[in-house]
Amino acid sequence: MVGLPLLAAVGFLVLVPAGFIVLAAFSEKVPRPGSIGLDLTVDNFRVLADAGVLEAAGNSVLIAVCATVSALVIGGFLAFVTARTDIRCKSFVFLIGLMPMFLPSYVGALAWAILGSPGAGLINTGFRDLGMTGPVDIYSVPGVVMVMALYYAPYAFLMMHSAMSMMNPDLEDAAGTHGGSTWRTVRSVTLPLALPAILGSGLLIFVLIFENFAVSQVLASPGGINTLPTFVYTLMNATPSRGNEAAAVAVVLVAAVVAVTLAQRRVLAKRSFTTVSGKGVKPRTLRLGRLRTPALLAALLYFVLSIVAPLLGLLLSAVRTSPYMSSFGSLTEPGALNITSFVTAVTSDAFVKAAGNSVLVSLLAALGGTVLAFLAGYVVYRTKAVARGALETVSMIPLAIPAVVLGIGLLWTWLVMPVPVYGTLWVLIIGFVAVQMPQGFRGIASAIQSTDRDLEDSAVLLGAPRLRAISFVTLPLLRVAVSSTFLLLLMLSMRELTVPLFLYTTDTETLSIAIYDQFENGGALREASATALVYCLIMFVLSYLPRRLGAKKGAHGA
Amino acid sequence: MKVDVRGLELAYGDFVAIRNLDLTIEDGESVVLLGQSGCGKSSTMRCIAGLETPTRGTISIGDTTVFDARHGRAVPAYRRNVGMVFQSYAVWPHKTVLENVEFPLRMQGVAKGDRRRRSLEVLDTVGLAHLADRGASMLSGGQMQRVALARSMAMSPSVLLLDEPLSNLDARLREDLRVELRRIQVEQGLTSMYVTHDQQEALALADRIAVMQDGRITQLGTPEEIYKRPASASIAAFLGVTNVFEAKRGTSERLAELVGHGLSLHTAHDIPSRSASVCIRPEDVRVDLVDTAGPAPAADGSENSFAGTVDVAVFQGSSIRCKVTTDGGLGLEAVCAPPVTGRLDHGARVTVSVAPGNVMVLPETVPEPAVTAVAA
Amino acid sequence: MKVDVRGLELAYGDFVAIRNLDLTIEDGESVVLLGQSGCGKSSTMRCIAGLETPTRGTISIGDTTVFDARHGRAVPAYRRNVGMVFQSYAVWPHKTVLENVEFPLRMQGVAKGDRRRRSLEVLDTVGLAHLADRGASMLSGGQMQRVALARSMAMSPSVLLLDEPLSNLDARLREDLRVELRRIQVEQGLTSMYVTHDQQEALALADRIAVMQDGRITQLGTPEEIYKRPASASIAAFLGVTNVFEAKRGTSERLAELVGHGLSLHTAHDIPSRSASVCIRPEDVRVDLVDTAGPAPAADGSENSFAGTVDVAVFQGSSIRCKVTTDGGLGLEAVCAPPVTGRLDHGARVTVSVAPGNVMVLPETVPEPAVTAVAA
Amino acid sequence: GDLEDTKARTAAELLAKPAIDTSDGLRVDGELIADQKLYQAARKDTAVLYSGTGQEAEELTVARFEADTGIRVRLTRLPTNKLAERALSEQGAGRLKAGVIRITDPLVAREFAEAGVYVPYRTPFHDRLPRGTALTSDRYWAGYYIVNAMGYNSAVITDDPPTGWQDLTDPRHKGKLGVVAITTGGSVKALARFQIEEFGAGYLRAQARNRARVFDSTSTEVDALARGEIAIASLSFNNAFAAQAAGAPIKLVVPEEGVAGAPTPLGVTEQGLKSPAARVFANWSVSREGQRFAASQGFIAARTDIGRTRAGAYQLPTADSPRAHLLTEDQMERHSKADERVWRKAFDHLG
Ligand SMILES: Nc1ncnc2c1ncn2[C@@H]1O[C@H](COP(=O)(O)OP(=O)(O)OP(=O)(O)O)[C@@H](O)[C@H]1O
Ligand SMILES: Nc1ncnc2c1ncn2[C@@H]1O[C@H](COP(=O)(O)OP(=O)(O)OP(=O)(O)O)[C@@H](O)[C@H]1O
Ligand SMILES: [Mg+2]
Ligand SMILES: [Mg+2]
Repeated sequence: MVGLPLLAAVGFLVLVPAGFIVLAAFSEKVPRPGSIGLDLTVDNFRVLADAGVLEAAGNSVLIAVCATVSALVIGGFLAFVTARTDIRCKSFVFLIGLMPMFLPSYVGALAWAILGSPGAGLINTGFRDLGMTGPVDIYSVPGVVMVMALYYAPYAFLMMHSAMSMMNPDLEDAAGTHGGSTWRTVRSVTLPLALPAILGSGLLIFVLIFENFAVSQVLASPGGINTLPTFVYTLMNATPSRGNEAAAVAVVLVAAVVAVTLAQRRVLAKRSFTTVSGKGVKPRTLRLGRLRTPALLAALLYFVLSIVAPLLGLLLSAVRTSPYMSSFGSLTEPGALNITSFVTAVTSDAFVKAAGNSVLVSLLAALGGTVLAFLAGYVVYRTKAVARGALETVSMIPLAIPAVVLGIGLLWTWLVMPVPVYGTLWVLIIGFVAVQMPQGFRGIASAIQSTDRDLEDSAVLLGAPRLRAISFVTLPLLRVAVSSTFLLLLMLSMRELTVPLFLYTTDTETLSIAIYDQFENGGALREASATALVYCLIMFVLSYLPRRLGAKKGAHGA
Repeated sequence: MKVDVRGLELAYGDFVAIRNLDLTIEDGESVVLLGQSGCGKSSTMRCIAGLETPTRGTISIGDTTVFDARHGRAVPAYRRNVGMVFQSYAVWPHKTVLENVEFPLRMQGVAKGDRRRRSLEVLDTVGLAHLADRGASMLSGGQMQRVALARSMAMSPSVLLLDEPLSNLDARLREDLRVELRRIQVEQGLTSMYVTHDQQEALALADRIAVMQDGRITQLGTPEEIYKRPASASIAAFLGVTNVFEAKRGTSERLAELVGHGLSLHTAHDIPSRSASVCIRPEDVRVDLVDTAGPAPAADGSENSFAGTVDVAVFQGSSIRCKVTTDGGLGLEAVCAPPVTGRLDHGARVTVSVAPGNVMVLPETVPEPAVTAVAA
Repeated sequence: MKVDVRGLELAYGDFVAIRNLDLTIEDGESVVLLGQSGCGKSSTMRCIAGLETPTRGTISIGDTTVFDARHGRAVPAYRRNVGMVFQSYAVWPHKTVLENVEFPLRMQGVAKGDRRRRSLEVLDTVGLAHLADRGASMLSGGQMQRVALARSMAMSPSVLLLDEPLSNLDARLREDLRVELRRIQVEQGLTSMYVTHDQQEALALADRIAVMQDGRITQLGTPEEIYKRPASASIAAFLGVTNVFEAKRGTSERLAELVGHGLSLHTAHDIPSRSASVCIRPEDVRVDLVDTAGPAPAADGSENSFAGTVDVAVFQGSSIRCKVTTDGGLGLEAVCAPPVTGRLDHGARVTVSVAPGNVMVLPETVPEPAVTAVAA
Repeated sequence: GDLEDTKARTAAELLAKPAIDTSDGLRVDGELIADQKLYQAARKDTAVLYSGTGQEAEELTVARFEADTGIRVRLTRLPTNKLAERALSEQGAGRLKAGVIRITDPLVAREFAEAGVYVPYRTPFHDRLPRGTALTSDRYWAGYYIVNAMGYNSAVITDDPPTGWQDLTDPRHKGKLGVVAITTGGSVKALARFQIEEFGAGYLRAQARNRARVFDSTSTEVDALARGEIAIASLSFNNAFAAQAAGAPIKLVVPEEGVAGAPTPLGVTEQGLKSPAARVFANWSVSREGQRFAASQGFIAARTDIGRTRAGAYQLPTADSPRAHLLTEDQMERHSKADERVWRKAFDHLG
């Protein structure tokens, strides 16, 4: 009943822009509003046979696979220790898992370039100060993989955290009494039960890394490593822009992601992952014993690599009067440091306005996105609506389309729509909701799969209309997942760069654009670093919002 | 309200869990659903409650047709006013005990104070008033089950479905709640359907018993009817009649020849010409120690009486359940009072006897009805 | 292996669920834990299995101390080789039935082919071999329970803990599995601990029964002992002795005066001078219709015999359970065979009689032992 | 706001404030930019500018314009290709907001002209633009040229500083050389054309042999140079100049052989014709003041009659100098495909 209207809504948000792109992929010219021609062709797909594309694709796959696995390991580890064990400083470790979200991957990459470049990287400079040769080269495949993993691990963390915090310990206890050691229990019960979350976040992360341009640009290109995102970027940046070919690449990616989504659906459909049942969910934490301290140390290592070191790098480049530093000793010279860049950064009208826009847009987009994702997740995994398969696929499509390409699709869509949203903040909000549909959907869907439907059905039998039952039983049970999803979408919206680039105007400029512009300027590294730090601070403060919601009283949860 | 189920069919994917099920529960009646594990009891309840969408058939509650596959009609679950105690309890782990029980009253718009009072009353009935403010996931298994029960009782539904609501409770509590349930049911004229594996419970609660086998109802009758005249040998076996033997008509119409034993039993019932089974309730098998001075078995020709040896005897409180193998090789199970002198132990020599009236003659299974033209 | 629990105490937050519990299960013995809902049975099992950390006491299995609060020693659950069937089943929903059962064998490093064979064997025992490849969440309640049981049986543990493993099964299956369990237990000399609310089950499976009340063991003995000589009136009541009356010593040492009834009962037991309870098993109450030609009650002075009226009578298959109020106002419950002629119905006039040997005299509760110096 | 003040101050540091006379229309540095009627109308109006050039450079230009004229500008900055997509789409949907658009690619300008984004417009100073140089249309013109020259990190290379293009192939800088990918934009194409024409394709290969690090964007290259990650590079002059002004230890080199430049087209839209402020901005950008300000930012001014204007310590050649190798629209069309192939082959670069 609710399936079809919802499919229509999501389809409208997602399919119309995607439709433009498919059209572009098969057109000779870019089909813009006002000049939509039907000069169809398949020539655009020839680009896939372009020399070097295969090598680039190979590199991208290698990087994406390694980084996805690493991100899953990091995120899974943090999620497990915070949701299920008695690790020391639990709430701080939770923050550790979350915080890299505040650092957009391109800022993280730049920070790591500052830290780890083979020539002038701070780490190498430090080593040289100590009389050793600088051993670190971030401009390498391992370097790119590390940075990608560091900044995508929070996705895995957030999604798995909600899955793991809802697990019924009886299921694990059963493994314990049947001879499974802690590790084997985790491997054969805990992790498999979190499979929807693992596969879901793995799929997300893989595709996002595969398409990530910023990190490739900053870290891979200087090292002479070609990647597919750079290739798509080149296509889009060619003059005149080769949008049709980029769209063709996007169509191939969409096909791949649809296939992967279907495969994932098949894997998950065979089994059930219900962990919260009406026979009770007794909150119980695992004792780490001797591992308590090592686990904390591991989390701290991640914290240092993803947050502390990069922020210190940025801080140093924000307060250093000269971007060049021959040795750490030179910092003690008079006039080497000052903080004017911060003052410049935060006092400007433009900054204040952009910050305001960003916060407003992000909050609304995260809210809208969470609601939509919940509805879609619910319809797909709890109802027998005919449309549910289609709904899931459609929800995942934005993931497949590189943001640059999707941005154009959204631009076309909202230019031709006879509703006056273009040029306002609304168009950004709508765009963000569409772009982030996959992230929201996966986050919630995996949680829905883990609650026993009897719980909700019993409320219905006790006289509650379905919606009431959802709000009384299902939503509160999914509290952790819903608030994590909200947080995820909030952060993503704060960071979203490519889509607003096509949709913003001076009045609706967002912080991410302001910062990107500063970094893009070249030479404004000081101000850019300062602004980036302030930006991280804002995200940090914002992130308290959903955590307040999530941390409310309750018998179980984070 | 009267519940009427016609031609019900439910499939989980390819697996057909309920096939062509007909069942009527009269207004105010309590029907107990008996059947072996996996035969489709919970599924039937879920259909009546509106939680599953059957593939065929109609369901009506009172005068309303709440489901009709042919006309695509399906009243949503929350408007059926059907209460259900789930086999999986479905207690909400994130709420307190009281919040769980108050919920249906809140849905009915009962004012706060009143709601609390009534909920506490019900909780008191199930013996949990002192845990009202405890989180519902911090309870023992039996306590959770009682919360689930209380929640449905608080709702005052027009039809109450109970899926093994007392399975985790101790005998005494169970008996108390059983009496309480029966009282409420009779007092409020509540139509109810009950799944239990406990025969005592079935007998105590049922106006009628519906025996379910393989997704359909094979016998429906009062407890005494079902107990005294099971419709088939498989039903008899299910009801605890352990002595079931394949038989054919012997030299007389009332002499059953046990297939594979070379033994015959006198019976007071007619034996059909096609194959049948004879069933003897363990309570109807009399066991006497051979060296006892008890009254000898009646020696008239119609009495079945065999010498045998005790294989195993289990003390059951007020009675003893023992397995005896007759010298002719027939294994018989018997439940009898402890002998006044001597002990019924492994190896003891005994005489077993069964009155012909207690030798039941039944078909193997209840024949599948020709599929009625429901789909037509 | 022998299990020895000394001075166990477990607290959930502020709530003390187990207090100073002592229990020894001999090697190869099967102890059934009886006790009312919420008394701490599951908690005790979880402590033995190593799933909860007690606040006090020691637990040893065989020669190994697996838990000692004072020395901070705690062997992790997976190294105790203790099998457990959970009250909540805890069947892994993401695995197939077979995978569930294979798990413990995999943990023991059994080779693949062997593992499969053995698992299928166990599944066959519980009657689920045909569902081996079904996802474990697509089962009925009873089927899940059997998967949980099979999983623990496959493990061949040194100690097996079973928390109401058969509560959702029908009588017949239950009996089969009960026999099977007992066979395995005896054959393998398995030490086991069993929670059940079914008295029949308790009697059939137990070498000894441990009665648990309020977090401690109040009586431990063979089924016959417990049944014949409950240690207190509350235990008797729990065991289904519904006729419990407060009493004091009357005119003779063997005459109990029922407090508040002005009635006296002859008993074959001595009555202590302090307050006590008299308990009469319903099976020991004889009910005779007044107008029946049955043998009149023995008229010797020591027989307790009263005239009364039937309040309610429930048909229970082989017997009838009825409530009789004597003309003196005493309510008595009785379980008796159906009378040969006439019907025991509401309002029927009867004579009830109880032999003095069946009038038990018991203390109200088992006195709490002076706390032994465990913590010292 | 404060930022505007800061920017205006920075602008004033680059080039001293001009003489402004508003007694009869707007006259800056002696040139009449708007008559009284237009000027009065423009003061009540806001110019909407879409720009594809660097944020910093455009913001300074806008601040300077606002300080000169008191007319407000709303700037939307986007990378050229995205800007093109935006403008063409908005135009198609009839919702184009911009009055003036500045981009970095002549071929895009041509597309704009064809699509009717740019409309014919002549500033009062159009006659002063050198005839037949870079761009050929009545709908857009070259505002200035983005220059590619050389630069080095003066903290890393302290002795024997580089002076000419051949230093890029000097083995002493092996692994310390940076170049920007040709796919990045018009000015890099101009550089490639210049290098191939002047030194032959072998020169590109020589750079590659020197293990040149290829950057995907101008800014990351300049950052890398500033941090000493690379020591020497061919780079975007005005980016590096701004970085130097911000304190980076970068020194620029304007080699004897000359520098490469690509035009940045500017044009007015339908909307711009109706917007007095937009017209004044267009006029101003071709005025002596506008052109000198561009030159002071490190661009080559389109006009050649504005006198020598230094960018800080550097003096770029004027547009009519033989040392200014300016890519024309024609050349671009003819050579860019082939050049790109050669370049990519030389640097083994994907694209
Ligand atoms: N997580 C918990 N937090 C607080 N109290 C608890 C928790 N789990 C159980 N209890 C309480 O501890 C007591 C003992 O629980 P336990 O589960 O051992 O009972 P049980 O004897 O197994 O009962 P049942 O027969 O109903 O399963 C109960 O009163 C219960 O309410
Ligand atoms: N989700 C499902 N998918 C497939 N088959 C199912 C599913 N749920 C139940 N079944 C099957 O349907 C049949 C009937 O299930 P149902 O739960 O109604 O049994 P039941 O009579 O309640 O049994 P029990 O007494 O064991 O609870 C069983 O054989 C079961 O295996
Ligand atoms: Mg069931
Ligand atoms: Mg329990």
